[in-house]
Amino acid sequence: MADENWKPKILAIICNWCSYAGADLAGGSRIQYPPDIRAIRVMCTGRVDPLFILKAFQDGADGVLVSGCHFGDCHYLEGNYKAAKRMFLLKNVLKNIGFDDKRLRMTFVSASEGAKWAKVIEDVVKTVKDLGPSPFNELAR
Amino acid sequence: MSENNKHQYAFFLGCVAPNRYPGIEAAAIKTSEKLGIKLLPLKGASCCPAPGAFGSIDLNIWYAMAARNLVLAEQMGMDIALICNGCYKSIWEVNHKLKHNDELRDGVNEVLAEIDMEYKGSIDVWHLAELYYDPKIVGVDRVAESVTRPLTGVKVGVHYGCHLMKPQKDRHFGDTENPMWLDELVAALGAEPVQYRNKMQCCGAGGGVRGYDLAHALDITNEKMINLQEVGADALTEVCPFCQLQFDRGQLEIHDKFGITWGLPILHYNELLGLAQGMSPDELGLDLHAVDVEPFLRKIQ
Amino acid sequence: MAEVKKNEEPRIGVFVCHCGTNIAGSVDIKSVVEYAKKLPNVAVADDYQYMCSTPGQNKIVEAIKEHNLTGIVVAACSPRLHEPTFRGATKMGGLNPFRFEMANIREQNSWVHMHQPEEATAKAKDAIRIAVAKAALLEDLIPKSVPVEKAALVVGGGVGGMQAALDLANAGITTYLVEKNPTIGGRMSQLDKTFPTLDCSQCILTPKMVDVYRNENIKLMTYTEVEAVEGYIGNFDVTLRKKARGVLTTEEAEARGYVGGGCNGCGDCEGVCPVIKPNPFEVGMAPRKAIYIYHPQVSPLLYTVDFDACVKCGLCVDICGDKKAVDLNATDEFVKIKVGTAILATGYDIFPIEQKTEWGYKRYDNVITSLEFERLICASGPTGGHLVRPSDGETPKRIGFVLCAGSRDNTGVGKPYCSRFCCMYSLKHAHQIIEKIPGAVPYIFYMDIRSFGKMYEEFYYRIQNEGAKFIRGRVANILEDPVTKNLHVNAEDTLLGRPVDVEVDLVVLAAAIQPSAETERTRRLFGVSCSQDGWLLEAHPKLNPCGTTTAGVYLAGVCQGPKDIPDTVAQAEGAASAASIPIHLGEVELEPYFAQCIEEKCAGCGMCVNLCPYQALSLVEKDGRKVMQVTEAKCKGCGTCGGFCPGGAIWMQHFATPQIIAQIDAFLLGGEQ
Amino acid sequence: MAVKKDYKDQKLAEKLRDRKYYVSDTNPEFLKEVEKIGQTAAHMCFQCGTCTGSCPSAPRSSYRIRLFMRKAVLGLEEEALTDPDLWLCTTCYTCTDRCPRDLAPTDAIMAMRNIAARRDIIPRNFLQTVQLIYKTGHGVPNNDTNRAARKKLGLDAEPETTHKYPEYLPGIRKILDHYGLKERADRILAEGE
Repeated sequence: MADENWKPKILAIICNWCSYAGADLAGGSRIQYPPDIRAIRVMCTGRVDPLFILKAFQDGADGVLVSGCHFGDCHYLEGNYKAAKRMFLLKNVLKNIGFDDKRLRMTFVSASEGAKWAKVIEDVVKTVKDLGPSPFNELAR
Repeated sequence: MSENNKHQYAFFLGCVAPNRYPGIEAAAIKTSEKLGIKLLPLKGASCCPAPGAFGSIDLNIWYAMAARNLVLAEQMGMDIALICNGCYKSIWEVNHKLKHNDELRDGVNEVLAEIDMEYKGSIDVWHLAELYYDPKIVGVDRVAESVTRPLTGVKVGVHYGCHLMKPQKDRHFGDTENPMWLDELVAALGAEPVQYRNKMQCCGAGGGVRGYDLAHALDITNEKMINLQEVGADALTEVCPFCQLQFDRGQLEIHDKFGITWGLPILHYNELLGLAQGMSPDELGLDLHAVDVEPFLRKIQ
Repeated sequence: MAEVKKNEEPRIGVFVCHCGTNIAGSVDIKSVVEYAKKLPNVAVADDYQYMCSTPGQNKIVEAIKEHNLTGIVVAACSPRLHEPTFRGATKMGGLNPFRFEMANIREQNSWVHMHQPEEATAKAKDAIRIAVAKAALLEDLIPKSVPVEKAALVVGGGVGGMQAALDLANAGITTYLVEKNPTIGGRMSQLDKTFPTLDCSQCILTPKMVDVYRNENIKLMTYTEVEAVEGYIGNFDVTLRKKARGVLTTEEAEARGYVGGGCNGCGDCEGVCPVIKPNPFEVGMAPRKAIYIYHPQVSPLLYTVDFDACVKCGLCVDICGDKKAVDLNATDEFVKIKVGTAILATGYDIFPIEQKTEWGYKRYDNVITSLEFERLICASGPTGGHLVRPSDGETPKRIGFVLCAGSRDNTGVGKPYCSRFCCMYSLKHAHQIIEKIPGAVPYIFYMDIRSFGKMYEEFYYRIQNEGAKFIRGRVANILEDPVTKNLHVNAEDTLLGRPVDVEVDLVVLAAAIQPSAETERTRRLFGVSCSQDGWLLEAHPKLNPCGTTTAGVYLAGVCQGPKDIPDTVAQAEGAASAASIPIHLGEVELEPYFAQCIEEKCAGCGMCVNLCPYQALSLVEKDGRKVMQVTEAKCKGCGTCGGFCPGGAIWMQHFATPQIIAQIDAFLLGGEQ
Repeated sequence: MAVKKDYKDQKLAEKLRDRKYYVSDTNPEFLKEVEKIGQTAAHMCFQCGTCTGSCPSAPRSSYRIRLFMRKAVLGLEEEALTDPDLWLCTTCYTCTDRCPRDLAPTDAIMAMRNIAARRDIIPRNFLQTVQLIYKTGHGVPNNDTNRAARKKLGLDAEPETTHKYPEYLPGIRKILDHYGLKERADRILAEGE
């Protein structure tokens, strides 16, 4: 079990149209959630190259969240389907090299789901905290 | 029937059925047998315990006492079938809550440990009436097929009772404003299920009110009697011996307290089913009823 | 061709906004600024109360000159709010506006970690470090201007859509008004009177319908649906499905050589048609034929064949004779149009209130909805304006109105929101029965009377004065007397603190409303988001209530959320104004987030070509080998190609791989210098 | 705090008692406790009255479930717990099925009864049931008339419960004793004699 005071480093890559707007809405609604996430905005989760995630893990990230629009709601029609497919494959690769694939999450949060965004973050932070520091952490230093 | 032993359940009796209306118990075993359901004794079961009394005093005691009954069935490795809505509330609801709330379950198991028991959450709980309605178990058609003496020519009001179906969100019976499934089961016996005003109103007895303020409880019962008389019901059927007690003995009490005589026969659905399957009134212990069932029996063509 | 252009020596200016106490309340601004000063490539760091104010922006302009900056970072609110503002300031300072990066330390920091100042401050520092890393690698980008088609599309021909189309048309813009029903008019044409003025709804609507029909700039397309949408602001290619109507207009008839033919609305066909169906315009309370018009004021006055009901007996064809207006072999046609902007005005439906079983709609004869009441009280309705009980045709004297029927309801069966016009139309209904039926008593069961509009509270006063009985309590259930079919409305009069059983002859349920059935499909075609309850999502609830996140698509009326007629018309005018701006400008700038091919890295595998949802990529021969080429006008900048390219040969402008990797590295490995 | 009037005449003092609601006289913990035991967000009640309108007890008594919800929100613990109407709920759950705020007023009432019971406010009939179960395992135990009837129906005189297998009774008693319930029931009933 991880130590209580340990602060995980979690990267979120989120799409401009749904999840980023949803996260903004959570803010507008003042919904409080854990402060352990750092977000990078892209226009679409379709932009997310699996290499970004591998790079993050290599750099010592304890968790990575990729969040986009719900299926059928993608601003660019189908970028989120492609992202989901890539994340699924990447999770398989991570699992096969003995890396806990729970450290990588893909979620779908719409622009109107501020409360859901907060729940997602709570969930991701809890999952990562339960897993403890990433095995790559030392390597990255 | 080769399928006869296909569905076996631990039979939870409760209090009112075995100790006041044993005909319901006898009828439940015999009628279910004909529908391919075998009811096995659940030895050492107690009061469910009464959800109104125990739930009002301390819900934790209610959970623990109900859990003890559940564990007895778990030890048999069998789902529970029962015949009383009050029992359904205790046994089904506590089972449901303990299955979905770890904190509650841990608390209960702490107490049960004192008597070397552990609740595991390995079984389900059913009301016999829902098993009859479920086409995967029995189904309305098979109930109709089992009828040897159709109850034609009589109008029967249906009382669903509260604790079986409400709160709707937690249960799985669907609409609680105008349900028809029990009416269908009554129609399957050849009787005419009659629609009366405020069908879903409570019998008045629940929540400890019968014991706390009998006149108040009876006034609610009396309202149901008025609504049933309005549409000319020949009898009322229910699936809860406690409701039955309130309607049946309650009519005597209404007579005593309010000076009104109704004389409306009250029959548990299993008693009605027994009649339709050819059981005699004596085999069903109908003579134990406070209100004479004879006029109803005479009316059946 | 783009290359990995590194600034010789990046010099970044960082500006931290207090936003009053919105940010400064949880984030230690001073320590953040001190931290920013020590970050690599940062030439200057400063803070200000309100960075978006003129003095705040001036700080950026001046710092660019003073410190010879190459990039700007503002740590403030969401880029979705103020990115354009600060890009403007960056440009004013003499830099390319795309050399700007924003760190969101309000919506995604101070507001969500209000009671954790230490964590919020640490997070703000990280956000700035990440932004600076990207800013150091930003490059000059030139937005692409595209011409805007001088035409607009309005989807939905209710009062909102009609108003929007009229405004656009009157501004000189060719406007396609598409309506799925055979006539325009929408819900408003079903209403009898309008509150609080008690104008006859049809009387004020019909002239507008005629205006729409006659306006030369409006291409009215009824019985038509949007089939497909491609393109982007300025250049939407829209495919419309003209549903098989079975009846020809005079123009269509002429095109077939039947000069002087086509439907003139005489109605002879209807007279001979043997098929009878319920008329949805009358909420099923009146019949119509398989060849029909909804009501006499339809626009266009043109019959329609309901091919689901038609038995093709041909009687209508015979009686139509030489006009040859009826074509029973008609099929759907597809029409392609090109528009610069589009307005969605898809309206609402009534929530299926029979799902609230305690009120007995569809179980008790004498429980009706408000829309049914509108038709029954309307002089042109199925009863000629005589309100009757469905069970026996008698005139009801005691009428119960159930407000919030399915609105403000969190049970999951019903709608959590206020449907916003039920209070007012129920007051109007109460007035109408008092006026029409001598001795009639309306009982209004309400939770709150929401009479917030202009002259609305006064209207409430008036109806109360006229004798309507108000009972503050939500209706628990309704029971039917099996003999008289009268209804017993059970509620608690919460002001009296007693349960009441009010026996009435008729109950009117002010049922909740929900987005119309077509809304979901339509919004997906246009890439517009919806809020949780299905209403279409505006770009900003306060500052951009007509726009959407899809550039060039706007919203009018109830499709965006419950509204009454004045609000619908007002929003329609707003949407029309917004939709006309790009058209009048003649061109719009697209954000230059295009994909670019780094040709020396491209292996010509063509994987990206299939990935692109917009067919913006293709393979071309260059110097004897195949390389990918981007058609910038088609590229929308999603980056799906860049996320996959195995050779890293795609440069997504403004979201380039080195820029994103720099952000990741800055977060996880970076720190003060 | 309500104004204390030390009028010599007790009757007048009661008649003219300060009836204002003072926040300082209330117990904010009451709401939290009701919500915890009842597992329902009572503070979300918007007083529409659907519950009272649905209640079979309301038309024949002064019992107003809506007012109990209000008292929970306002922390009027004393008023709620000492009101004899608290025990008129038949727990039919109709209010719970219809509540537009998706609350469970019935469970709020049950929670208040639980809190009242902690202060030994429990109607006698509830406690008599406890005694019977402690003794026999049944709230409604068997009797001789019924035994005879059972035999006539071909059933055993005692049902397959604790009646036939009294060896299960110690377990039941242990559970009840764990909570000291029997003892309390005996004591409260004796005090009421």
